[in-house]
Amino acid sequence: MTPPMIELRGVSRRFEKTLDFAGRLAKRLGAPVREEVVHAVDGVDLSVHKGEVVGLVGESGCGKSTLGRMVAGIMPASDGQIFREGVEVNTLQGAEAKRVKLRTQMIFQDPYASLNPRLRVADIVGEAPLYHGLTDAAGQAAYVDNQMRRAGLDPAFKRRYPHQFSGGQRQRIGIARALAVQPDFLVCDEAVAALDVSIQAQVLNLFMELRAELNLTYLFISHDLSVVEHLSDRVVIMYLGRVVEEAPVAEVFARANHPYTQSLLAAVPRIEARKKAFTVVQGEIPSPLNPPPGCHFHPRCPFAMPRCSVERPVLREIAPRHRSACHLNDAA
Amino acid sequence: MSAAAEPVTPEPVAPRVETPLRRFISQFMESRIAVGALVVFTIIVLLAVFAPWITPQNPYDLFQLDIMDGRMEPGTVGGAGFTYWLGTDDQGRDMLSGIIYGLRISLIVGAGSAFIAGIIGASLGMLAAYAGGKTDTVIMRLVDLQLSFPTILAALMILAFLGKGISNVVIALVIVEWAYYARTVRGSALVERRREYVEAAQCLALPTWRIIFVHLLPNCLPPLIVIGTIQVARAIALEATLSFLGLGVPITEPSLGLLIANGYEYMLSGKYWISFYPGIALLITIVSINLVGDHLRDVLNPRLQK
Amino acid sequence: QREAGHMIMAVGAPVTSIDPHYHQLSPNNAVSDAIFDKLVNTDAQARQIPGLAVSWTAVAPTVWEFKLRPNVTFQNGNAFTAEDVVFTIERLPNVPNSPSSYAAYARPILRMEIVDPLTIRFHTREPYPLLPLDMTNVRILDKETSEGASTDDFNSLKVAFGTGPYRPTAYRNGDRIEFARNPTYWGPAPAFDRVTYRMITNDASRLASLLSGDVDSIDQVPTTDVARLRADPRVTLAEIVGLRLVFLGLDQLRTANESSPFITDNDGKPLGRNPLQDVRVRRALSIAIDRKAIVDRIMEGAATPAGQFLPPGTYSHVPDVTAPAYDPDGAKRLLAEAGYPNGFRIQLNGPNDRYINDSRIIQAIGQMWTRIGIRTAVEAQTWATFVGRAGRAEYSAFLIGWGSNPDGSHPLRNIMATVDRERGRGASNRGHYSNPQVDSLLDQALGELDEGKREQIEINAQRIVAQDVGIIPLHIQTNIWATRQGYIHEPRADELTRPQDVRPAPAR
Amino acid sequence: MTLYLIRRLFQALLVMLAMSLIVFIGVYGIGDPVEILISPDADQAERARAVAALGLDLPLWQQYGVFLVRALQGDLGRSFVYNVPALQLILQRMPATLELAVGATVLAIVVGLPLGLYAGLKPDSIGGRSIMAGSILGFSLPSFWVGLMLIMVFAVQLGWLPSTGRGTTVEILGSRWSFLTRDGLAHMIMPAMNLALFKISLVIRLTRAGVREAMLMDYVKFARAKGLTNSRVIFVHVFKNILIPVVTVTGLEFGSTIAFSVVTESIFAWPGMGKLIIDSINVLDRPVIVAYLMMIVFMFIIINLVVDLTYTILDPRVRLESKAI
Amino acid sequence: MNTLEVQGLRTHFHTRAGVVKAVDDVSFSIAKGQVLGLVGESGSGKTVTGFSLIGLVDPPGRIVEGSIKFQGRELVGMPEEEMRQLRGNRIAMVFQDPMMTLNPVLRIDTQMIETVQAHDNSSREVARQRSRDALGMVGIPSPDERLMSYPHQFSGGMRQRVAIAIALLHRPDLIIADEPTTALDVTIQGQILAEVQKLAATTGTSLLWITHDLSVVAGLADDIAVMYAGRIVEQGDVGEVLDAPLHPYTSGLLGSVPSRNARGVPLRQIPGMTPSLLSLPKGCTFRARCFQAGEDCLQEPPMDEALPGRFVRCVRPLRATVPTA
Ligand SMILES: Nc1ncnc2c1ncn2[C@@H]1O[C@H](COP(=O)(O)OP(=O)(O)OP(=O)(O)O)[C@@H](O)[C@H]1O
Ligand SMILES: Nc1ncnc2c1ncn2[C@@H]1O[C@H](COP(=O)(O)OP(=O)(O)OP(=O)(O)O)[C@@H](O)[C@H]1O
Ligand SMILES: [Mg+2]
Ligand SMILES: [Mg+2]
Ligand code: NI
Repeated sequence: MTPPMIELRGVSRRFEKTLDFAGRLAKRLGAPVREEVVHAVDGVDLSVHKGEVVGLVGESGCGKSTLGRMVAGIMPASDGQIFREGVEVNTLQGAEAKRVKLRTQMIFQDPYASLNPRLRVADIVGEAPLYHGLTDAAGQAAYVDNQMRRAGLDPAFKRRYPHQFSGGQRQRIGIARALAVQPDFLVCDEAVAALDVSIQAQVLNLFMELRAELNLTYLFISHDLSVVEHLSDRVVIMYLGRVVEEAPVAEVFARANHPYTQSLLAAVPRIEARKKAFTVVQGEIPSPLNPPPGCHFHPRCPFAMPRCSVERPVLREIAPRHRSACHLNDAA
Repeated sequence: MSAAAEPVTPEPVAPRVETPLRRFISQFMESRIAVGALVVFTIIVLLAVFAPWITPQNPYDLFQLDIMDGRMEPGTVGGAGFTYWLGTDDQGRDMLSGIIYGLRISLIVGAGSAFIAGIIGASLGMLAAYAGGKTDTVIMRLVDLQLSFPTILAALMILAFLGKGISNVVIALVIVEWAYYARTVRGSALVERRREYVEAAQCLALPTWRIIFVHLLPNCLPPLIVIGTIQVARAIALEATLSFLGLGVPITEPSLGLLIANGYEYMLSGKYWISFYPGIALLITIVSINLVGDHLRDVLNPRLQK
Repeated sequence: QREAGHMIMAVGAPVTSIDPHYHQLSPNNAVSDAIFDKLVNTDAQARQIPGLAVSWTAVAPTVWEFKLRPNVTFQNGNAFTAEDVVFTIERLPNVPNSPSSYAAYARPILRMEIVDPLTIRFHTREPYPLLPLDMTNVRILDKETSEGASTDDFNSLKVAFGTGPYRPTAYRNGDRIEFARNPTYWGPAPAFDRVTYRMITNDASRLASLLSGDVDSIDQVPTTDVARLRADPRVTLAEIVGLRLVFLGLDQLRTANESSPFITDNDGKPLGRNPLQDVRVRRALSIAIDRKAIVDRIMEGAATPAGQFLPPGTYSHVPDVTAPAYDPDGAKRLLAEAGYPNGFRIQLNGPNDRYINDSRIIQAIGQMWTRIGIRTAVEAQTWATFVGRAGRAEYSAFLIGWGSNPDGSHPLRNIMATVDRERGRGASNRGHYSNPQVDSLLDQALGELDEGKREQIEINAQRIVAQDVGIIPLHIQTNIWATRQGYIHEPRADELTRPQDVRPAPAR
Repeated sequence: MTLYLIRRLFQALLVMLAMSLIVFIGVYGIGDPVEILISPDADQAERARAVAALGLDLPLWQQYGVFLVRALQGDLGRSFVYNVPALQLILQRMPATLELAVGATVLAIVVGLPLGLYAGLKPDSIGGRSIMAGSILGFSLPSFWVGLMLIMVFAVQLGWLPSTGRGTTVEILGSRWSFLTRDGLAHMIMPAMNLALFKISLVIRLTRAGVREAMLMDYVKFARAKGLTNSRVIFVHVFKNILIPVVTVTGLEFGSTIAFSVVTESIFAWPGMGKLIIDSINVLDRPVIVAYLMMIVFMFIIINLVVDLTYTILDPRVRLESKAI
Repeated sequence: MNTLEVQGLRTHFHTRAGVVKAVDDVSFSIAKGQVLGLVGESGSGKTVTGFSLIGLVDPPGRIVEGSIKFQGRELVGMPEEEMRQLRGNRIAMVFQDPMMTLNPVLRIDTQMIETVQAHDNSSREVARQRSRDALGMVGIPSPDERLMSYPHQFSGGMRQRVAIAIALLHRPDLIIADEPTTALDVTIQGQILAEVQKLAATTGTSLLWITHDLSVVAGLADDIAVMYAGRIVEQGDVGEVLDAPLHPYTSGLLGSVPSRNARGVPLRQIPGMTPSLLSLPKGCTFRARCFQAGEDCLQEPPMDEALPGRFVRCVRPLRATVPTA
């Protein structure tokens, strides 16, 4: 089997606030200061195969964006290894590293913040290809036109500035910008979350078309289960920095294993359900600053056992291509 | 079917291509006061630039001065044959020429110091924001140190140390002002840095310098421009105060502040014009700059934008 | 309004201490003069008059005898005797931290001899004619109270008891001193029960205070306002020709073949020689100055053009040396003779916060020199910066002033004598003028006890200096005080602003 | 809190150290204090004696070393000019400056806040616009000029107010204060006004900007949606939020007010620290300059501390530790 | 009598760029105890409608026409003071962003007690008691402690509950909820929706639930009103509208929802985008994006009762089209 497009092995990302001299002194004097560590991503194994669309779902702050950034190579991992088609990314140097980096591109959530307001569309889309020699100064205009057309934008508007476009169009500009460096892997971080349903549908369709047309691979990050369900082949569910469940999309929606996944699915309002009684996951999402010990979900879990608060459950295969991290599976 | 294949036409938001600059200009033009102030300020700058061709006298050339023409009232005809429309000072210096040349000095000092301080401050601020860590700490501690020290005292000490002279005044003002720029730029750079377009640029493997100067810096400019204008006005006023305190530009090349300080002693003796007209000129200059800066602040502040 | 018998006066220069031996400074001396007395006092024209000594004679070449005034008591009631004089002279060199002490006045004295409680003899090392003059600077303290007293004790008024007309009742640093009448004063009774002595350094503010009636008398009236004030019936001006000569120092340290630091040729290149060593150039620079114009236009009449240190009527004034006449053509001729037909460039330096109109004067001189072909740049600095550099002889030409004692030996010794560290000569000779003839005349004068002969020697020496144009004298300042209607101020040549000089105006 | 205090302390020490070193080098570079202080007719021997008496004959680094050692023992040296411990001199002069600065600050707030509030609530009204235009004037007028104009008009021409000085003072706890007597207050009005002018403008602008921003906030709209009266919305909800920047800036500005009193004090012959420092710089009275600067830095630290503490009271979101200064 | 009766409401913003017709001829009614879901895309005028109801449209906006009858009383043109007494009392509102709606510098108890006291003269104690009860009602544990906290000590979901508790303080007859769960996570949204459902069932309060999320409305509302470009284009019983939309826009909207479509198959999308409210095309505003638009759509379509209880603003309503499901 060919190596996966991207593979993460035990990848972690910590954000630390270390103490300076004054802080250490204060600590010695007994002041309640401490080094703060956020385990944004905590030992994640994940692989995405060529041509696959993997949906990454989880609630706010669970580390989805951080994971996406590491995959896209704009943030280094604190621990673990990231392989790109079997090659560890960190070992690459110079031009090769740059080439690999370009092959993964990211589409961002905020259509307003993700475009430099002071550049024209032509520059936003055309800057990187020119810089990386994918086109020359003479061919740049045509190149940009092509990219824009492919993202569903009229090239006539390339001399405009981002603020003159609507949200959906901006998202298309972002897509054109990413596609312009000819990637084969796109990380979409909440790429449609800020869009209205009707516009969201346009962009989702564009994604699907591009996938077919360019044989793209996606890591599709979203908190909207219905979007993920619609688009993905496989779903990965994160909770507080850890992957708790991973399975093909139908499997997840039909036979969710992890209690968190189950609650999540239950909490999502569905258009088919009229006047339904909303069910409730108890409790708040804990702070990643001091996550609960053991299984992160145990304080909110209806099935929590004593073991859950001490031991971290491992992600285990419970059915073919279906992995889950829950102690309940051991009991069964 | 394929909606993506047929390009979506953007709706005609504006009839013509609206650049940020044009939008900015049209918004700026909305305030009549600010436009008026800008016009006044432009006239002042032109006066200052073309001073040698406009003024009847070169007030810096001792040869053209005659103390026998000293302290003449406005409108007197002097020994050199032309009329002193705004009178003369104690050295027989034509006040009108003196004021126009003084404007020149004041503007050079104000704009020069703001410009240099802006460049230094902006570079350090960008560096602090982008490099972070120790660099950031060191630069910001320096900024704190500078800001925790009263401007006028610092300038006073520096000038006492460096001695008089236009360039020394500029140096002193740069030393006391760079920190404002550094802090402002760092603040906005930190905000801008977190925006996704910077991540996008990183993702596109663009080099760091390019991200800083092409992507980050232009977006940090608006607050910089605003404090720049305000600081020009402040620098002019500060220079005037320093000259008043006896430190500042050389006496033979008086700035507006020095002219005022000189004439100040004549206020009680009824020879108001020696101090009054330079005072008015200083006032108009600073007010017009401040008005422009003030409106710039409104126009460039995204939070107040409708 | 304030109560009767309370007068408020404002001075421009701050007093730094009440200790009369801490800091030689005019404002301090003025205040000390209200509280203390000297053996020899000076009148308004700076002539010596009896103070706590009623008479003094040189009983031998090296012995001065002073007869003390009887029945004088200090403000604390103690009687004044020769013991107090001895104590005072001995204290002079022993005031700690003094930045400018009075020790010099004790130095010529070898020992003191109390003949009786009201007679004291000073034995000097060498014949010393200036001892009475020195004694005009030494304020006598009460031995009992002041023994071991520090400057702090004076400032807190714990020991500030003199024999003078006013007694300090409060001292607020940098702000004011309050005085009360000394009822036991031996001289003419002080005019006011209470005097407030305020320090208002800003000229315009001080004048404004007078005009608004907040104070009754001010000193250092800005010349800019003199003309208007003369016409103002609410205000009386008191003017007197002072003892302070404002002059230009010229670099004579660099030899004829060295470049002077701020002189260049017309293209800005070093000249390779020092034109100021040529007396013709110095004279040219001097007669190129229109002193009358400066006095009229810049000083607004509040000065007298001068050619020497002392004004007419003072001891050792040279009668035949007058202010050099303005003669630009003559100046050009002299320059051409000296080999500078096209002049040269020079920078004229000066302070901007020290003498009346100092920076204006140098600008005006700049104009005048430029007219004879010497292109002059003018730079004014604060005194703090200026005086240090002038002292290191860094300037080529500079404006400075000198407030003389009324005795030609004083400026001669400090300014015109060849610089000599050992003998303490030429300490303020910043231009490094040097003429052996002048030096030897000065030596003679300082050993000559006969007043008449001494005056002649000093006149001769000063005449030589004038011929040499060792310095360029400009003018002697006029000291001006202003009072509100109802008060008069007796003006003093020595610039001191003393409470006892203000009196109610005689009813008209 | 401990951490915060430690940070502040370090910063203070560092600044003081840097400051004193700079002053030493600076004064050394400008000139020789003895040249200025000594009587002109002192001879060379007397000059040498004075130099030694003031300890200026040592090499600079030794002078600095001596200073540091003494400073650690709380002795900042004696003024060359006044022969008084420099610190004591400054403490003597401080009340005058303090009351002036406080007076100016109070004036600024009393005048500035209401005007700013009005201008912020009615930004487009004639009144609001005139207030803003006026505030630009306050920013622009050089304070020395205004000072003299005030004296000319109110003391000389109209005779309403005393021209200069402090007037009658009352002694409390060893320092003298003017604000407790009628006469003293009358003397304070003009200098305080002169000093306050800039701050009034500042407060107006801050308040106006704050109000305009706060009025757009959801919580203001929500407060109105709760049915609160307009006055409660403005004076509780908006006001408390704009107080934060106003307090911060006026607090921090308090330091520069003290510094700017240099100008005001010399015009109004106000015997405070500002006048002292100008005089001291003029005569290179190094111990006073150093002590003054140390005092200023110290005061800044205190002010910062107070501002930060006020901040935590006004804005519960702020924790001292997280403010990394 | 319906709790709320809105007839021909028009709210326009007169801006520099022109007149923004944010709400243009909107009519609907809510019966007692009923939940009306108001859905529409961003900028379609939902929020402005909500603010119009409680009289809090900011300038330059103004209700230019129409009538709002609340329990029979006309709100349009009602004096401000009377309106204020209704706000927060009989009509309450909950905003979209829980992070912004509570004043960050005031304690929760202050913000609650002032609401109580704004409408009756209860003592502080009584007001506090009622606040405590309200917090309990929305499921906030240990309300006593929570009352003493500041908003920043709460998570987003908690804050939104506090906001809801504030809305409930006076047991209003109408609550306008403007996307109160949009900013929250799914599980937290679930909690809030459950609470609201429970409350609606027990208190008999009428509810106007504004959202862009059709699924939420589907689960919560009795009736639904679909807004497009400032107008309501379709209105009726939730089930009927969602199952058999009459307006092409509603239909398109439903088609755009991913879960309504087969996985992996392209979504049925509406081409183009929402027109600017500044320059609305004449006639049917949806015309440009409508797949079946014709000449007759150039005429302004009236709001018709196409089926009993089903209102639609379209000249060519869809009839038998059954949505793909
Ligand atoms: N640069 C950073 N410094 C410190 N902490 C960070 C940083 N970036 C992210 N975090 C923290 O890491 C955790 C995960 O953040 P991340 O942005 O990956 O979450 P997310 O799942 O994308 O959330 P959302 O759905 O809100 O976008 C959060 O608690 C966040 O506060
Ligand atoms: N203060 C204002 N000035 C000018 N136009 C405004 C103002 N407030 C709202 N609008 C305009 O009114 C229209 C409707 O806005 P509204 O906030 O009601 O939309 P919405 O349906 O609530 O959208 P969202 O889902 O984004 O909250 C928008 O086009 C908006 O631009
Ligand atoms: Mg994210
Ligand atoms: Mg809305
Ligand atoms: Ni209208």
